[in-house]
This record gives sequence, structure tokens and C-alpha cells, in this order.
Amino acid sequence: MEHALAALCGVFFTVSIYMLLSRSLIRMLLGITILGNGVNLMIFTVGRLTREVPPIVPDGLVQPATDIANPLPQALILTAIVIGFALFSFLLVLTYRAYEELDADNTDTMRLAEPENPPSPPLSY
Amino acid sequence: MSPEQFLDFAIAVALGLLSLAMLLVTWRIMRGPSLPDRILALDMLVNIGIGYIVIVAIKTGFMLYLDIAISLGLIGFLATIAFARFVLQRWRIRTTNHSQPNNPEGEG
Amino acid sequence: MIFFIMTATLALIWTAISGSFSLANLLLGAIIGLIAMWVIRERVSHPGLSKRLLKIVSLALLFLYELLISSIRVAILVLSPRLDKRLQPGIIAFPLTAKSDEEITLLANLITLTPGTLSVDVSEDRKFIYVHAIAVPDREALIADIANGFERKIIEVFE
Amino acid sequence: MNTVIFRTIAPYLVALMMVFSVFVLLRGHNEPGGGFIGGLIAASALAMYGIASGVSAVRKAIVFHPLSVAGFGVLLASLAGFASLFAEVPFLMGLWATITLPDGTEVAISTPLFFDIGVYLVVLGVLATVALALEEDDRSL
Amino acid sequence: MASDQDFSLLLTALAPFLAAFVAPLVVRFVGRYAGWVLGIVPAAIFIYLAGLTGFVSDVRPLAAAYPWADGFEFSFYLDGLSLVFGLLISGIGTFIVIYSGGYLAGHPHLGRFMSFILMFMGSMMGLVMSDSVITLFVFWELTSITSFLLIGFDHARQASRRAAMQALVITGGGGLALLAGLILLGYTAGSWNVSDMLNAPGLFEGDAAGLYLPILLLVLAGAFTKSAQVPFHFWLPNAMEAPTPVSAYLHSATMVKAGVYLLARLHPVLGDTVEWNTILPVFGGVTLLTGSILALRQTDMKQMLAYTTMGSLGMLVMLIGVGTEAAMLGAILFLIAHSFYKGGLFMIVGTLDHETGTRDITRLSGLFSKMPVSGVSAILAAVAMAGFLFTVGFYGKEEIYKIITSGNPMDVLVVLVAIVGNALMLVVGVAIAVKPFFGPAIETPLSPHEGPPSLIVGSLILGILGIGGGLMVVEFGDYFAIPAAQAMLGETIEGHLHSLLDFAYLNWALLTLSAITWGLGLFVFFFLDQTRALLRRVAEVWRWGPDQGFDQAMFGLLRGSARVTHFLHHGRLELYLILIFVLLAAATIGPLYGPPILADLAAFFTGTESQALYPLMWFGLSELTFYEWAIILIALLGLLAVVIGRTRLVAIVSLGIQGFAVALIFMLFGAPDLSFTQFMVETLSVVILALVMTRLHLDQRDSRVLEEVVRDGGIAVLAGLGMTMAILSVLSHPLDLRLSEFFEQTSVAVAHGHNIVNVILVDYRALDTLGEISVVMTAGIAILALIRIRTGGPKLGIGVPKKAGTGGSSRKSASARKSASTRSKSRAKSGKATA
Amino acid sequence: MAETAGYNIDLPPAMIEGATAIADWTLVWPVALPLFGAAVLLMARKHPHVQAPLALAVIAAVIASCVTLMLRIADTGPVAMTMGNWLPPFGISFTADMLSALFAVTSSVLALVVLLFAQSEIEPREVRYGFHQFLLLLLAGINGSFLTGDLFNLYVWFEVMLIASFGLLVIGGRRIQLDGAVKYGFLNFIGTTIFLMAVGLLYGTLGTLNMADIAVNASRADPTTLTAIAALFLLGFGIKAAAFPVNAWLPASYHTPDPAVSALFAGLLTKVGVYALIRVLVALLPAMRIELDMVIAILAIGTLLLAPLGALAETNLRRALGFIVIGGIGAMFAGIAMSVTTSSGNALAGEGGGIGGAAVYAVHSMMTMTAFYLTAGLVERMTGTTDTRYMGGLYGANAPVSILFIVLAFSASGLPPFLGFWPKLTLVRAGLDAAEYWLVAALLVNAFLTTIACARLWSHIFWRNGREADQTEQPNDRLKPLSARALRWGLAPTIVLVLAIVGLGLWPSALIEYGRLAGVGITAPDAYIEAVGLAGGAQ
Amino acid sequence: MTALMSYIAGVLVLIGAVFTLIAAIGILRLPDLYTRMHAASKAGTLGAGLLMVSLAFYAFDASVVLRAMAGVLFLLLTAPVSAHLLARAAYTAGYKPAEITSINELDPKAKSND
Ligand code: NA
Ligand code: NA
Repeated sequence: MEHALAALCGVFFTVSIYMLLSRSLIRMLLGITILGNGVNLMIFTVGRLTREVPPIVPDGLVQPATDIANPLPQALILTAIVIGFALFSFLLVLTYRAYEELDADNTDTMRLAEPENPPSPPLSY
Repeated sequence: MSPEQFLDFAIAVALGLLSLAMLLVTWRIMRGPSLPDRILALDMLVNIGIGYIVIVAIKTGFMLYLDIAISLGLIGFLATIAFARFVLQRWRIRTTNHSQPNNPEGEG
Repeated sequence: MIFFIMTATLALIWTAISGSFSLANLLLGAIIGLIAMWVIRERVSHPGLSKRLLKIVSLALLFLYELLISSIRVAILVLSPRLDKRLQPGIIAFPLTAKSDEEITLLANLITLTPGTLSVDVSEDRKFIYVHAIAVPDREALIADIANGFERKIIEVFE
Repeated sequence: MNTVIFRTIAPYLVALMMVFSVFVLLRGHNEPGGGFIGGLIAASALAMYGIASGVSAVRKAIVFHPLSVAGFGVLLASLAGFASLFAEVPFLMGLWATITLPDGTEVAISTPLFFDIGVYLVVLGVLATVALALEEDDRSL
Repeated sequence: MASDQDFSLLLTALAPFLAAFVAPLVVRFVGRYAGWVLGIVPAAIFIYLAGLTGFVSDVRPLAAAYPWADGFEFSFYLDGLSLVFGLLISGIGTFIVIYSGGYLAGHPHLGRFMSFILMFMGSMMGLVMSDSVITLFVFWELTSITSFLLIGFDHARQASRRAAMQALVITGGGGLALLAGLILLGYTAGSWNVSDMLNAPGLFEGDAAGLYLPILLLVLAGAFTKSAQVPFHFWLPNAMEAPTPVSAYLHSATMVKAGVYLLARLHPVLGDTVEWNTILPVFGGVTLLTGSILALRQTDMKQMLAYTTMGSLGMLVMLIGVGTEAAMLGAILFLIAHSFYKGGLFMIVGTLDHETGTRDITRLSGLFSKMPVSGVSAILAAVAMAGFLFTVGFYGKEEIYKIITSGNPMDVLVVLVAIVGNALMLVVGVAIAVKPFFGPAIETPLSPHEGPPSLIVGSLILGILGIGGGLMVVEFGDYFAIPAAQAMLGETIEGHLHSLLDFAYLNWALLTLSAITWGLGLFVFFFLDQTRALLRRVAEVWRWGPDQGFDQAMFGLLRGSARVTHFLHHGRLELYLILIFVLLAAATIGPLYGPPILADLAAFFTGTESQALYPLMWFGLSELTFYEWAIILIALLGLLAVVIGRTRLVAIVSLGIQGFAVALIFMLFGAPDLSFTQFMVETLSVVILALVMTRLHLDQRDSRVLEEVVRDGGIAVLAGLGMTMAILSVLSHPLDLRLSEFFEQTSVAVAHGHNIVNVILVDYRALDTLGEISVVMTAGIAILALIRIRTGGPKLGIGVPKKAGTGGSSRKSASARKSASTRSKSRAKSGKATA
Repeated sequence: MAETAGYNIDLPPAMIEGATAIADWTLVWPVALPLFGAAVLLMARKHPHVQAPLALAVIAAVIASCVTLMLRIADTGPVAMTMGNWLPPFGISFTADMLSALFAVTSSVLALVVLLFAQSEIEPREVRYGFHQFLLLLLAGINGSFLTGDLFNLYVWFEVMLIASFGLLVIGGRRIQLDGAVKYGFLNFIGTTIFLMAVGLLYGTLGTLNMADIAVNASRADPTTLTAIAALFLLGFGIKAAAFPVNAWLPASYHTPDPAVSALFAGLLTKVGVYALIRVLVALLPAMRIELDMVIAILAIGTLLLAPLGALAETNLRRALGFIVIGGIGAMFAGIAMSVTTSSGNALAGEGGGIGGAAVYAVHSMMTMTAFYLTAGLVERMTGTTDTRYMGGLYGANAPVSILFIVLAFSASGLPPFLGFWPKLTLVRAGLDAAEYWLVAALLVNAFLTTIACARLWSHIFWRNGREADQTEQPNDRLKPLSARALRWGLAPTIVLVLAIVGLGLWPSALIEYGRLAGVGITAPDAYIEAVGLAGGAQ
Repeated sequence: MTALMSYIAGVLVLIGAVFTLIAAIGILRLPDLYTRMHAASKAGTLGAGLLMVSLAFYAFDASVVLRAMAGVLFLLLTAPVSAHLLARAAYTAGYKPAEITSINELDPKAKSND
């Protein structure tokens, strides 16, 4: 099971990187989302998979009766999802503002901070 | 067939049907052609997902999945209205800007 | 009144979803329901639908029946091999008798849930609901169907 | 989204979702759910309220600025951690107390609960902030 | 060691710095007399050191050490060599401080100047008295820093700034090499203290032998740059842009001699090797000849002096390179003499410049009657410079020429070079003493008269000292020169300096060589104008030199920097990202598959059989059920839909598919909380996207052309493959589950929670969650700031100018106004609707 | 449970027993107080006048706590405090050794200075929209990163820091800020994501997240896998630390926000990346670090040589300073690269080695570059431009600023007796001891080029009377004197900071001793592991 | 749990799944947005609702039954609203019904700009 998911993670990474390399901020944001999903899946996978048994101790028991899914990666992923979501929201709004102010569909044209033809250093003392 | 066997059979068949349904709907999302078509298909995908979760709940006997299904119903609804709003707002902005002719089909 | 009923309903729903019918849980549900209602206090302003329980039930039964029947109808339509021949979609303006927001909303939703019809819009003067129907062999029959079915029962509920 | 149908039904849905969100929050310690998901649902409810009835209605409804709510959430979560200070145990240690209600039900009050409520409030506050600000911004344009 | 002496040594080194701090205040309060007041400090040091003369030369060196940092000491050491340098620095320094007060009287930045020059003095004092090589280095670099500030003192002129930069670059660069050399030396010697190194015989025997040459070259790099040896000499003449007191001080008595000091100091440690005896004389000799020849080309008297200074430094380096007893004694005598006359001559030239408005030797004539004291001083200095009988310089010259007696052909060459060099420098000295003061009086920019006491007292006394030292040469030698030379040589030297009047010791052969020197010098002096003209014609043909080379190197460096920087920092985000992802692929594939691939390559080239099979793991595909496969298929379709989505809008809607599939995968593998959260977050993301995106242009297609698609796709596939490999590699070993087992055991029993994931979040790892909600809260604040700062609030704060070049502020405020009004309108509308 | 090597889980030993000393809370306050304070400030967002004083009080308390912690560590070695009921490796523990404490102290002090400086330029709306909250949250993130003893928790604090820095970066709302923020945002986000990937894979390999536990167990895992993971850490932290060649985000963004914010970023953010790299690669995965030695050395040399070229080429003052910051990162990387080679055993070789040098360098770089950016802010305010070609004439116009600038220029160049000299000395010394001659050469060339770059800045901005762009030596008539507000809140704190830099340069022994302790603690983490309570598990 | 409940649950599961699949097929086959909506908001809702009901039968436990009922209620409340909003938005924004649409009484008064 893990191996198939490992390959799936690879596809997630591939697609997210391909999206991130497009010069459009919106596509890059989609890449960010997919990247986050890929990482989460990856953590999930390397924490090993257990089919269908959630890490919840049934009522009345003190310890789970059967093998359960590994809870720790799940907790880590939850944290990562939330953080990723917060950052995604920020980047989204940033993109929105960048569109408004910089009118940039193409990151290559967003050159306010790093001008296209930067002045040469003065050849004097 | 014992009740358990029947239930297992029904679950297996239902999972197959739902999987097929999801693939079909996914195909519609990819095909479009218009934005509302995709939104509709996405909404449908969420509905199928609800069913899928419920079946998994039956299959595994963990009733806690039901709550996920319920929440998904509520939240999927929100996504759809947000998209609907998006369709409307975009049209408004375009028509108030008068910059380009309204050609919703062209945008996929 | 509606405030109280809603709160009570929410409290009951709370106990239902939380799966415990203890007094404490009901109280907790009531408190949470109250808070939730308080959040939407500005928007809930219509007087009671208290004594109409029977009519509501009858409306619900009608709806379930219609839902099932027309679902099957749509299913058959969808699965029929000569789909394009059997389709006769159209948008009709359904003249409203119902007046209040609640009535209109309920009617529109029921129309939507009933297979074969779909409320697209309500006219600005609230005189029409525009209904998209998947097959409109007879416009008048369709209008009569809705007016004598859902609309009548709804008006009864709300009167 | 100024439609009779939506405007009419939205408040009820909002109330339902709020209740549901608290439900998800409180049962999180034992079943799937918890502060984050609860907060998301509650924020979704407010977002929907905003779409249906306008931002000002939501602002009026929740009285406090949503960001202050978020701040209170972090405050509450850290206070849940600082409670350890008085018990002379390490930061963020779970402390439990059981209260018996008049009808005999035992209710467990714990710092993890307050911690989770803090999470709930943060998520609720921030998402509401974002949704309302964007909605407002959009209308202004 | 007496502790009071400890402290006084420290104070000796640091007093100038303390004075430097109060110098601006002193200048403010006493104005034109500041030089006299501040001169007290170096004078006191001089007196203190003079008092130690007998003690140090007869009894033993003084030392003082204070712990500084990490095994380094702030340590001082005063022996004969240090003492000579210390006396020169403080003594000449006294005159310079006094001179500066007069020279720059009324200058608005006199305070700064005094401060700098006192700091410089302190740095030099510290340098020559340091014991620890680290202390030495600190003061060494301090001299570079202070001289940078002094050379650039006349900062409004580009030439000054250029000269300062040159000095800093050359001496600073050399200093860095020196640092490495000194540390290596310390490691070799096992001590940071020079005094220990001097007492450690056979440092470079055995293991350390290989380190000798690197250390020598690094130290020489420091010394040669500081002491302006060819080809690092050019900064020295250019440094004449500095005010004349600076030239007099830095470029006569002190800073340039720091390198000589260092060589002299380390000669016992590093000297007496073939390398030392070859490199130093060669560089020194070339520098001597170059400097003395180039001096003749100049008409600016400061330039003439600067080039002869360079020549003198060459002479000193050459002598230290020879390293015999005679050479060392000659070197120290020459050094002392040089300090006297060169300091004096600079001050005289400065006075001439100050009083006449020019220092071009061809434009000055017949000033003796108007400036008699300066004239006398000049003659005294010139006599000393020529090494005429009874001067210190004479005895130094004699010692130098004594080298020839060793019979070594190399030494013969050295003496020949020394003769030529001496002769040519003599020309300059005589020229400066004769040409301006004698002959017909001519018009000068200012009407000349004798300078004030502060300007003339120093040169006069130095001139007298140059003669006086020679008259009392035996005592002079015993007290100063021989102890210093002993320190340089590392061996005891019998006193063998004898007065010229002591005929028993008169060496006629050496005297003849002196006579040849004088003769040659006077010959050239009479043909000075012709010589100068000839040299200038040569210079017209041979334009290129290290000075121009400096500009070319500097500007080349700048142009190159610009090219490199703009190449690396091009401002194109996607190229930055490409780099990161290529590295991501490399980071995974490299360690995992690099070794086997390399082994295979090696096998291929060596013709042996391939050893490594790529450990690609076989997938356990059959383990999944059909409905799990369906979900994976949906995820893949969703990803495909995002990639092929023709417009961004389509891609956004398609994004939901893969998120949905991931949530279902989580659910299928026992992670309801994850599934729950993933559904919610995915949906909320879409909602926010929909809220934000109504105003964005989403119809554009992916603008990539085919090559870019192939390039990006290739990189993406490689990186994805690499990550898959990494995951598989991780999966190929069993996982230690003890943490999770612990959680399972304690979740209910101790933490009172059945949902282990939630218990982890709020209890076991609550701190993560606390951080997480902080992130969420912060994101909320940041997003609100992003949205609002544009639309609301006053434009500017309390009188704060926002930086220029941001542009668009008027545009922004206009849009802000517009949006504010529309917002209030829409508020009114929605209010109506809700009413 | 039988196969969980070496661990036998009995419930009581895995849990905390007994009371926690109040002193242990010194580990918690540097993180908890700013979080708490930020929350309070957020709730008080309608009261702008309380924001700065409250933030000031919080940071002062944080400094007190950090200093107490550092002194305690200097005295008794690393300190650990476990969060909640759970002993490591089960719960999260905050663990501080000298490296952590040294960095935390420096960061907190600098945050205070920047807070004061910000009062000279901040707009009311920036206060209203969270400037002080961001500042506190940034500090919480930074201190959390330094003090945590758990790898995933480190990721969380990285993110706190990142999002707070986003807030600070965009808070002025200028267009150039948005452009800078986009590059900063995407590149840094990807950097932290790579870090997260590495954490995930490391968990999948070792089954633990506690740093001490990782250090104990690392040798049991498959070295090839761990090397790949270490390479991912190197990449992620390399981006964060702005090492060549993945440093593009820094010059693209650091010059865009307010100078106070630039200063804070320049001083602190990249050093967290360096810290994490040292912690993870040197202390936790030393064997993998040896595998990657060559790579780190190449990165170090590349950064050392290329960064000052950027400083030479730039005409934007703060951008030029950004390149100098990067050059310092190269020096720290050089220290990391050196730490692997065993010392020659020479008695004079410092004990702390390359890591000690890197630690001291980091402290120097934090202080010097923060002060440098603040001074640049004053310069920009007086000249009204960011372009060095349009500056000029400040030498005559403002003596205090001139002195600040020249001192910082020399300190940044590493010239004695300023602070920058000592770490350079330590690094060169360690490099020569370890026979890493290429690294030493690169360090020296870097110092050489940086000196030129700084001297050129000085020459054009201060010495030159006229504006270079006008090709004139006529005095620059566009200079504006500093306002009273700028003098009180801008100049004064900067002067205090520079005085501290000068003082540390003259009396560096304590700092270098602490650096030595930090280096020793990292290269021989036994005390660290013991403080966490895992010493028994060491192989 | 009785055998009967299992059979009922199994049947309901099958019916619900079939309805869902039919809805999906409808989405694929029907010619325009508005007709597709009929499939989605009816058959889809019915399918999901039936599956929830089957769960209620399967578990046959008060808390699960009530929750399942609540879930169905949510579905019934939300489905028509989202369908209405989407249809209205699409129509307003000018997405035309398919050619075969026989009558369109919304058209003359339409707010669309053609
Ligand atoms: Na629906
Ligand atoms: Na739905």
C-alpha cells in the first residue's frame, strides 16, 4: 500500500512543481496547495498505513483493542494542514493585492523590487 | 446469503458504483464546458463523497464517519454558493467595466 | 415565539447529534442554541408556526412522495437511450399566490427538490417564480400541478 | 446573492451550523473533531451569513471584532498553559477537574478543553476576519 | 615583573586613544593651541620611553599581558627594537601633533583630524610594542583604518578618496594574508607571543617544514603591501593627497615602516633561509631603484619625497633580507636617519606649501631670506639624507657598504644597488634643500614668509637630531641602534660603532664607496632637469603601471560584480524556483543514487563490470482494493485536470478534485480527523479563492512555450521522482513506533481522551498547536493589514517621509478615496436591504 | 514493544513526577510571553497608544528571562523543560544549550532596539494593523526556534516566524513591498516546506522527533536514507539562511519594507536558518554532515565570494547591505563546514572550532547588520532616497551618523578592533587548524571584498559632498536634518546598539567564551542529551 | 442488530448507490447546465440521503439514527438552495440554456445583457 502512495506523492510533487514554475501567481498558488497535499500524504505514508482503523480508543476501553492507524503522523499533518492553510490564505491575498497594485499576470514583469535594468555601480570613488 | 454476506456484497457493489460515479463526475469537471457545469459537477462529487463516507462507516462499523459526512454536506453547500457568488460577481464586474463582450462560454 | 421554537429545535438537534439525552446535555444544547439564535437575532422576525404541526407533517409526506416519484422519473429519463428526444426543457414563470418570504422560499425549495423542476429565480416584484423544467409537454398543467400541490399546502401551513 | 430564497433560509442554516460547530468542538477529545474543525465550521457559517445578509449584519451579530476574538483564543490557549504555573507543573500540562451537576451528570473541566476552545476561537476569528474583509473589499470595488 | 610597569606599558599604548577621544573637545576649547596641548601626550610617552632606554637595552625587555579572549592576550613587549620605533613614533609624533595644530589652524574638522592622528599614533605604538601576534595584528589593521580616514581627510576631492581607497585596499588586503600567516605561525610555535617564538629554536624543523613557505609568503604579503614594495608601491605616492602632517608622519616615520618593523621583528623567526635571503633583497632592491628613479621624475616635492620614501623602504627590506650583522645595524641606522630627515623634509615642504601656495619645485626659488629657519632645517635634512660625514645616515651607509666584504656575489649586487639608490635619493634631498631656497626669487601664489613656530620647530629639531646622533654615534649606537639590531638579528652584537674621528677604525674602502655615492648624486643633481625630461618621455611611452592598473582592476571588479550579480539575481521568480527544485532533485537523487551511478560510470570507464544495480524497489501494487484504486485514480485525474486546465479558472475548479481524493485517502486509511480537516480546509480554500478572485484575470492560459514546458516538466518529474525514491528508501526499513504506542497506552488512562489524535494535539504536543494557532492568528492580522492599509487610514504618519521611488502614492490615495465612498454607498444599500 | 530497541515503556518513568522549578520557566517565557503579549495587543487593537509600551514591557521581560537562562547554562550546562506531562521523547521539550541561549539573548535585545527605532518612523495605521503584534510574534517564533528541542516543533516556530515576517514585510502597503513580499513569500514558503518534508521523512526513518533522541538514534538508521534527508535539511535551511545559490529572495525583498523591519529581518531571520542547520546537521546528524561536507564547503565558498560582489554592484543602499548579510551567512557556513575535520590537537586551536566561530559570527552579524540597516534608515531619511548615487555629503552634515556608519562598515568588514574581527579570527583560526585552506582563503577574500564594498558606500554617501549621479562635488543641498522624533527614537537607540558593538569588540572574551561553549555543546552534544534525560539510550 | 435491519440496510445501500450513479450519468449525458442540475440536485440528494438512512438502519442506535436524520435534514435544506443559487447565477451571467429548450419565459425580462 505504502508504495503506491509513495508513487502518488511523487506525482503530487511533480504536478505542484510544474505549477509552481509557471509564471502565473494563481497557478503557483495552486501548486502550493498541491505541494501541501503531497507533503501531507508523504508524512502519512512514511508513518505507515493501516486500513480503516482510526486511532480512537473505543468507549469503555483504556487501550485500543486492535492495531490502529499511527496517530502521531496524523497529528503532525493536522498541524501542517492548518499552518499550510493559513499561509496559503496569506499568499492568496498577497497575490490579489499584487494583481491590483502591480497588474502582473506574469511574475517576470513584477520588477519593482529588482528592476529589469539595474543601474550599474558608479565607476568613481 | 446471510445478512452479513448480503451487506458485504451490497457494500462492495455500492462502493463500485460510487467509484464509477465519482469518475464520471470527475470527467465532467474536467470537460466543462462552462464554469457552472464544473461547479455543479464538483457539488455532485461532494454528494457522492458523502455517500462514500457513509458506506465506509457501514463497512467499518465506525459511526464517527457519519459526522464527517454531515459536515461535508454543510460545507460543500458553502463551496457551491461561494462559486455561484463568484460567477455572479465576475459577470457584474465585467458588465460594469464594459471592457469586453460577455462571453461566459469562452472561459471554459 | 419563533425564537423560542428555534432554540428548542436546536437544543433537540443538539441532543440528537451528541447522542445523549441527559438533562444537562439538553440544557447545554439550549444554551448553545440560544447563542446561535442570538447570533442571527436580527434576521429572525416572523411570527409563529406553532400550531401547524399536522400540516407540516402532511407537507413533508407530500414532499417525500413527490421526491421519490420524480426521482424515478428523472432516473428513467437519464438512462433512456434516446435522451435528446425525450427532453423538452423549458423555463416557465409560475405565478405566485404565496406572499411572505418564508412561503416563497419553502415553495421554491420544494420545487427544486422535486425532480423535473428547478427554481431558477424569483421575480423582483415577487409575483413569479421562474421554474426550469426538464420536460414541459404542457405548461399550464405544470403550473396547476405546483399551485394545487405544494403551494396550497404551504399557504395552509403559514396562514 | 440578494435572493429571497437564500436570504430567508440562510439564518437558519447559520444557526444550525453554529450549533454543529460547538458540537464538533466539544466532542473532539473523544471523537473526530476538535477546536480547529469546529472553528472552521463556525467561520463558514459566518461567511455564509455575510454572503447572504451582508457584512454589517455579521459584524453587528458578533459584537466583537473577529480579530479580537482570535486574540482572545490565543490568550485562552496560553492561559490554559499558564495554569500549570499555579500547580507547579510544566507549561501546558493537562489539568483536570470534575464537576458534578445537580442531576448527577459528571462534567469534566480541563485545561485541554480550554485550550481547544482557544483553538476554536482563533480559527473562527481569523477566518471571519478574512472572509468579512474580503467581502467588504469586494463590495467597495 | 613589576605591576606598575605592566600598567604603564598598557597606558603607553592606549594613551593616544584616550587623547583621541577628547581631541575634538580640546580643539573646541583651546582652538589654535590644540596642537601644543595635545602634543603633551606623545611627549610624555617619549619621555617615559626614553627613561626606559638603559633598562631595556642593558637589563631585559619589559613585558605586560592581559587576558583578552579565547587564549589571546592583550600583551606587550618592549625590547631594543620596539623602543627605537616607540621613540620615533612618539617623538616625531609630538612634532606632528604640534605641526598639525598650526597647519590646519581654523580648519572646521581639525578636531576630527587630531582625533584620527592620535588614534593612528596609538595604533603604531601598540603595533611596535605588541607581544601577541594577535594584538599586533589588531594594531596593524588599526593603522590601516586610521590612515584610510587620514588620507581621505580632504574628502571633497575624488583624488583623496581614491588614494584612501587604494591604501585601504592594498594594505587591508595584505593584512588579511598576514592574519593567516600569523595564526599559522602561532600554531607552529605553539604560542601567540612573539617573545616565545623568538626563544623557540628550530620552529620549522620536522612536521612544520612544509608550513614555512606559506607562512613566509603570507607574512611578506602583509609586510610588502604595508611598506609599499614594488608592485604594491603605488598607493604610497597617491597617499600624498593627505594633508602634509599625515604624509610626514605616516609616510616617513611610521606607518610604512610597520612592514619593515614586522620583517625586522620576525627575522629571527623566519629569516636566514634561502627564501628569505632571496625574496627580500630582490623585492627591496627593485623597490629601491624604482622609487629613487621615479622620484626624479616628479616636480611636486611631496611626490619626490614619497618616491624616495618608497626607495628607502626598499633599502630597508633589502637589508633585512641580507640579514647579516652589518646589514641589520645598517638598516636600523638608516631607518633612524630616514625618520629624522624625511619627517623634517615633509614638514618643510608642508610649510612651503602652506606659506607659498605651491610645492612645485620648479615654481619655487630664492626663499631662504624669507624663510631662513626652514631653509636651515632643509639643509640639515638634506645633509643627513645624503649621508654626509658625521650624520647618522653616514654611519648607516658605512654599515651597509660593509656588506660587500662578505664576498658573496649577491651581496656585491646589493651594495651596488644601494649605492645607486643612495645617490639618486641624495639628488632629491639636495634638490629640496637648494632649489626652493636659493637662486633668484620668483613669484608664488601666496606671498611667502616664515611659518609659525608650530610649523618650523619640528623640522628644525629633527634636522639637528640627524646630525647630533651622528656626532655621538657611539652612545647612540649603544643605547639605541645596537639593542635594536640585536633584536632584529636575534644574536648579540658587539659594540663596533666608532666615531669618524676615531681614526683607528676608519675604513677607507667604505669611505670611497660613500664618495662614489656622493659623486654620482651630485652629477645627477646637476643634470636634474634633463634627467626629469628624459624620464617623462619614457613615462609617455610606457603609460601603464600598477596605478592605472588599480583603476582598471577596481572598475573591472565593479563591472564584473554587476554582471555576476545581475546574472544571479535577475529578479525572475520562476528561475529562482527552478534552481531550488533542481537542487531538490539533486538532494534526493544524489545521496540515494549518486554513489551507484558514479560506481557504474567508473566501471564503464575502467572497463570492469558494473557493480551497482540501481536499487529500484518493486511496488506492492496488488495490496490495494478496487475502490482505493478508484480514489487514487481520481486523485491522478484531478492533478491532470489542474495541469491541463486551459485557463486558470478551470485549474482552480479542478483543484477541488485532488483535495477531495486526498481526504478520502485519509479516511480509507484510518484518519478521520485528517479527512475531516482536509475536507474543510479544501472547501474553505475554495471559498476564499472565490471571494478573492472575482477581480483577477483568470482567463489567461499557461503562457509557457514548448521548450519551457519540457524544461519545467523535466525538472518537476526529476524532483518528483527523487522524492518518491526518498519515500521508498524510508519505507524500506521498519519504523520504530514507540511514540505512538506510548500514546495509545496513556491517551485514555492519563490524558482522559479517546481520540488519540486530538489528545496529541491538545496535550502531548500542545505546544505545536499553540504555535499553530499563533500562525493562524498572525495570518489573520497580516491579511487584514494587506487588505486595509490600502483602503483605510491616514496616508502618512507623524512627519515621516516615506522613501522616494515607491511611486503611485497619488494613484493609491485616489483609489482609496474612491473605494471609501463606494463602500459607504454600498453600506447604505445593504442597510436598506436588511431593513 | 519488544522490538523498540532499548525502550521499555513503563508509564511512570515516561511522565513527569514532582514539581517543576520556577527557574525552568525561563525556557518558556521567551516564547510564551510574546505570544501572550501579541494576543493581548491584538485584543487592544483599538488602543494604539498602549501597543508600544506593552510590547516594550514584554520584550524587556523576555530579555531578562533569556539572560537568566544564558547565565544558568554557562554555569551548569544545557537546560531542558518538558511541556506537559510527558518526558522526552514522548512530549515536546524545550531544550537550550549555549548556542540556543546566545542566539535568543541577541535576538531579544535586537528586537527591543528595533522596537524603539520603529517608533521613529511608524505610521498610526501600521500600529493599528498590527506592527507591534507582528514584532512580538516574530520574536516568539525566533525564540521558539532557538529553544525548542523537538524537530517538528521547530518547524512550527519557523512558520510562526515566517508568517509574522510576512506581516511586517507588507505592512506599509507600498507597491514595491508587495513585489518583494511575493518573492520572499513563495521562496520562503517552499523552503519551509522542504524542511517539513525532511522532518516527515526523518520521522519515517527514526520514529522520533525529539532532537536529543534523534541524536541518540541516528546511527542505527540506514545512512543512505539519512544522507538524503540531511541533504533536504540542508536545502531547506539553506534557503532560510539565504546561502548561495538559493538566496535570491533576500536581496529581492529586504530593502522593500520600513528600515526598522529590514533591520530586524537582516539581523535575525537568516540566523535562524543557520541555527537550525547547525543544530540538525552538526548536532543531530553528524555522520550525514560529514557526507555532505564538500557540498557545505562549496556553498560556503560560493556565498563568501559572490555575496560581496553583489554589495559592490548595488546602488540601492539597503540591497547592498543585504548582500553583506549574505556574505556573513557564507562565513557561518564555512564554520559549519570546518567543524567536521578533527582538530590537529594544537594547544592553541580553540575548543569551539568552526561552530564556535559561526556562533560568534552570527551574534556579530545580527548586531552589526541590524545596526547597519537602522543607520541606513537614518541615511535614507536624511537624503530622501534609497539610491547611493543620489546620496552624498553626509560626512559634513551629520557627525553622529557618520561615526555610526564607519564603525559599522569596519565591523561588517571584520576589521579589528570592531566586533566583526573576532568571529573572523576564530573562523580563520579554526580553518587553519582543520587545514581547510580553501575555506580560509574564501573567508579572507570575502573580508577583502566586503571592505571594498563598505568603503565605497562610505565614500559615496559620506565623503563625497555632491551626488554621484549629478557628477558634481557641489554640496548636496537636498539633505534634510533629522527630526526630533528621529533623533530621540531613531538615532539614540542606534547609538546605544553601536556602543554595545564597539564594547563587545573591545572586550570580546565573554562572547567568545560563550561561542566556545556553544561550539563544544554542538560538537559534543552529550550534555544536551543528558539534560533531556536520554543519556541512558546513547549507543 | 437484527438480520432484517441488515437486509434493509443492504438494499438501501444498493438503491442509494444506484441513484447516485444515475445522477452521475445524468450529469454526463444531459445537454446543458440546467438539465444536469435536475439530476444532481435530486438523484444526488436522494442517493446520499438514502445511504444515510441505510446507516441508520444498520446501526439502529438512537444517537446514530438521530444524527443520520439530522444529516438528511441538512441535505434537504441545503441542496435546493445551492441549486437555486447556481442556476440563478449562471442564468444571470448569461449561460444560455441548450437549443432544445422549448420555452423560456425568463428571457424577455432577463437581466442578461444581450
Ligand atoms: Na444538490
Ligand atoms: Na449539496
